[in-house]
Amino acid sequence: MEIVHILFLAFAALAVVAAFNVILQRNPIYSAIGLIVVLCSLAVLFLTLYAPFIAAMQVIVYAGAIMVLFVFVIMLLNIREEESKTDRQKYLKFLAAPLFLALLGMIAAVVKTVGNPAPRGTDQLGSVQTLAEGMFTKYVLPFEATSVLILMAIVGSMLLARREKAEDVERIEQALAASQEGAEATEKEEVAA
Amino acid sequence: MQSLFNSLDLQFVLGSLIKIAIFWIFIMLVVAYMVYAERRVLAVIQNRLGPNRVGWQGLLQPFADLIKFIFKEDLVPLAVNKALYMMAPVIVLVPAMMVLIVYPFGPEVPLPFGGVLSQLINDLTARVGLNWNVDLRTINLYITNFNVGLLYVFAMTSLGVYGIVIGGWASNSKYSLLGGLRSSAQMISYELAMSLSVVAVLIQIGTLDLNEIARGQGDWFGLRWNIFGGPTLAMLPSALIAFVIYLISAIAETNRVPFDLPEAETELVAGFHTEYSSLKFALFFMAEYVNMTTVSVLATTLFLGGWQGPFVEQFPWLGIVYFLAKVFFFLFLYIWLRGTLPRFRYDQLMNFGWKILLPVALFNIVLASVLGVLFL
Amino acid sequence: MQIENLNLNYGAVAPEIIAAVTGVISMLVDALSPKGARKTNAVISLVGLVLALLAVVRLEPSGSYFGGMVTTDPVRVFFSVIILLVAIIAVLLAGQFLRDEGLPPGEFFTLIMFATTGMLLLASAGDLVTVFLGLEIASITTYVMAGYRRYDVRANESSLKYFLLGSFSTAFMLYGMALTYGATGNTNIAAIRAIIGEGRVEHPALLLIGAAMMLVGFGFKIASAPFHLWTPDVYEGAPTIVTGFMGTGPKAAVFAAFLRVFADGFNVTASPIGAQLQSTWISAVAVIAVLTMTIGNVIAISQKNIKRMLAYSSIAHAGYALVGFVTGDFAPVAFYMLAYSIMSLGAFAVIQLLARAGDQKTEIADYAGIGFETPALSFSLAIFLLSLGGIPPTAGFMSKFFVFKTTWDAAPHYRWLVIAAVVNSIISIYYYLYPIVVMFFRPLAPGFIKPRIATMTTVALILTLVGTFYLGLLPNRLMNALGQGQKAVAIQPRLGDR
Amino acid sequence: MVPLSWYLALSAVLFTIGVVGVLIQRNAIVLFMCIELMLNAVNLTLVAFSRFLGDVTGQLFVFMVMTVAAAEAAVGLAIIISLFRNRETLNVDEADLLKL
Repeated sequence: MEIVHILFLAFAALAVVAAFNVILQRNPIYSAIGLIVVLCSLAVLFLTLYAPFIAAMQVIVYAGAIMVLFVFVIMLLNIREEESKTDRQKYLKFLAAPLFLALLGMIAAVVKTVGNPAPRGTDQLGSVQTLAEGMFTKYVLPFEATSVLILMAIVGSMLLARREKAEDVERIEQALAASQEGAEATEKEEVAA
Repeated sequence: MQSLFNSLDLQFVLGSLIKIAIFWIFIMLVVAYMVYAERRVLAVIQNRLGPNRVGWQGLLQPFADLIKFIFKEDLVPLAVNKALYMMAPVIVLVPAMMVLIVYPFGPEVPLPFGGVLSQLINDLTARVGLNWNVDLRTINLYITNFNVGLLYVFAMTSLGVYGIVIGGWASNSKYSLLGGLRSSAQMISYELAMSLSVVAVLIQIGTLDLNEIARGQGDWFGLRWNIFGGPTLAMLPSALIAFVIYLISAIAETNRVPFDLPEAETELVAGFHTEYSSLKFALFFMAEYVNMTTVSVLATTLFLGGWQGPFVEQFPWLGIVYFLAKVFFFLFLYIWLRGTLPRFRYDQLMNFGWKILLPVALFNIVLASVLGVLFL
Repeated sequence: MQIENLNLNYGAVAPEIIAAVTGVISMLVDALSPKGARKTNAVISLVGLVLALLAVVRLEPSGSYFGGMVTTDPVRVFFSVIILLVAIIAVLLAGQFLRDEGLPPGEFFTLIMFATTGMLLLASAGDLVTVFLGLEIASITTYVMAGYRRYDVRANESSLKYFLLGSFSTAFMLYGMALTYGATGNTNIAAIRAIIGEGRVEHPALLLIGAAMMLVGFGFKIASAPFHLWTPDVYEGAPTIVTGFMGTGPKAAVFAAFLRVFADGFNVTASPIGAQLQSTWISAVAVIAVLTMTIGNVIAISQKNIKRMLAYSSIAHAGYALVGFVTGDFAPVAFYMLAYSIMSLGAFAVIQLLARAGDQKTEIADYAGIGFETPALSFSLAIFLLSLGGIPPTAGFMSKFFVFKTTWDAAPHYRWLVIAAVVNSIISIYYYLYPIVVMFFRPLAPGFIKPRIATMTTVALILTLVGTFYLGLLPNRLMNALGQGQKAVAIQPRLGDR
Repeated sequence: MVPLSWYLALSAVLFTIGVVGVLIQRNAIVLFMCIELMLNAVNLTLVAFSRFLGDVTGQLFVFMVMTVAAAEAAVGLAIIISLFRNRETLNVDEADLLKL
């Protein structure tokens, strides 16, 4: 038992509890907080895997940016607890339990086969230098591809989330009315005939 | 279990705990007197006296304030979301304090009586059957060394926003909510510019380790600071631009004048902490000043050479003096700005962040890379 | 990894670069022109797509570039051509769609171009990372396109459903990739193939679970049963032209990646683990294929809405294409996807015109009697439907024939699969004929006016019609080319040879 | 050193919790969070393999996953906002204009 084991167990337990918190809470804001806790404890686990850079990125990108966005949206839309009126998805709940067990069984199998190999990586594996070298040599094409992805995400989210400008609304209404009017006009003609 | 107590880890943990305690007390004192200094300096700027009754020149004022905070009635409004309402101030303060562990406050210094002290500890632990080899003749003036220290700082800073936004939401009051949302939007926007401005400096120094960064600025009689271009004077333009961007966005990050929109009294009462009182309010208050301090410390380390200065090599303890002098300069700047500048409007703030600061920061990265390729 | 060993050849990613750059250009043109640039952007996109098509045709024969991230092989070339054709037709149709609906004009083309970039990347991926990124670029763009008509609740819901289930499946796929990486220590598909072939897999159980997870992920993306539940809702709610686009382009691209990962990477019998993996996934795919086409066809029969009907029909078609997988060969699948893309896009193009702005008329009952009112449209629709049903001499018949024949010859163990598929295609003719009957033999509903057809739309319709007949009547050249390509890749060994 | 199997087990448990969450939750935004949870579980697997295989690829893959997650979050939340504007609920059961 070393300190790293204690660290692992503590943060693994924290992560699991918080993950349950994510899925079992009714109030989205509690779920979000649960997820933030999971993310931060995973960051600590990354540290125990000698991946400090990834750990820092985990907190900066996930906890610092993505989850802020979530919390922001929850507050912006003021989503509170929602009582469900319909129960159409109830069968999914019954599906969930056996699925959970099946996946747990699978996990047991995996864990059993993997066993306890010695780590082959040096402690320098997760250093900024190593990662940067990989990023700008072998991974240069995927790296460039992510820029397309992000540009597209900016365009897409701006497109979907901005409010309709008055002129936009006008144009859409005109276009819809045009197709309706056409239909009505012919109807009248037929009645007249 | 014996091996656990013998392990280096435990010594490290204990040593760190002691250092953390010292740093904590120190930073609390800085915060306390920062508040006092702010009131006095503002008073001077506005041509009045300021607090000068408690103790000599009012020097005990911070403690009086503290006592007042503790004994005030702790009001919890009825409609709040209790758990989150209680958590919010803590979420704000903890990350703000956690940042401190990576900053180098000075070089490796000889500890007076260090040899005697380590002898004493070694003897005592040997008597309980432990085999510690403590060496305290010289100590490092930082709590831990982290090879991605700078990223750690950004990671922790980015967590502070939750406290504010959750505090605003949990209060269940429209002023708080608006203040919280404004604040989070502002912090996210300016964090981008802040992180990007730092990239220019990183190109000069090529490391994320704050200790290395501080140590690397020691040439030229301790004046080869990054703001002067670090390794080569040719980088001066990009370094200066980076410094200005950093300074502006740091002020916005800490929600201070002229970017203190989240607590604009005229429109939002007191912003996200409208519904907080007593000790919980004190925590928010403290967090704000701790954040100001840490941001100043980072500015010092990144741009102004950290603890470097003339004669530091000969007298290591001088480092900490230089360091504090630089930090206090930044803190004074904060107060000075508060005394001089009016507040921005919200749209001006956002436009400034996204349409001016961010593009300039991006441009500066390109500039720094070009200069770096040409001259480094 | 040294730069010199990476084989950085920008010619090898020229189509992707051209598509991405065109997307950026059209975005800037739209941003800088005061009233939005619908026509200019359509032209820019078309030019970009044609250039990309030329770049695809001129790709160097084969090899892997960028440190194995990109592979050029016949699979890539054929599927890239399919993707670019789909994108060209979508751009041609988009002009009228955007004008009729009064939607913001510029961004749509930008999105199509970015989606094309992602799909091309997916078709060329030689590494699990590029598979993942290409897939995500293509999918996330399609989520946005599905919600493009954002005043419309149906479009919002469709977009949300698509997004949630798409991301859900991505997570499965990703977990599969992670486990495969853990089992083989590599993410390069060719390297994984080599490692499996040499039996150097450290944790065989991980590899099997990883492959299963990836199968689930791919299954979601190509809308195969039992992962098809999102399809009808999403197809019905999205604007018709987007439905046509996302039912063909991304699907074809995912098929390309599916082929490369499974029919290439996991298709080695040299080692025990390889053989086990291969027989497992092939039988899984066979079962999925039968389920998919049966469920698709049976539910399609009861549909009243033509978009839903075509959604189920597209599920069934994914099932037919999956039949080709058991040969371990890409040629039948590629040919099938080409034929399916062309006829399906054509059908959706006609429906877009008949449904009017806001997709108001998509019930089959709305089509009553329009047969001789707008003969051009209704005859085109009839042809596309018949082709989808597999009536000769159309593309649908020829592609089905090709797939079934190859499978029958190459995989004797899986002849039952072919029989099931043939029975299914006979059932499907029933529901494909129904709208035709409604169109031509029911009295005209009052209030019908002829939809206006823009020039570009006409061009698109003619293209798809010509394509449908060309593939149906003169498929030889293409099939020969495919056959040669297949020898060049030599995705081996065939299952029938075992 | 903590054994590889511990990390894999934790990651699998988190992934499973995410999957179950997607099945039982109704609120679109929480559903989305469950998907993020699944992605994070995968990240843990990748980093653990990277460490134990001595290969940097796994960590680089995690970068790509993070980027994708960020893009997905932006677009996903935009979709959620646009739906919410039009019909004040995020209950996926009530998003039933399109029936199964």
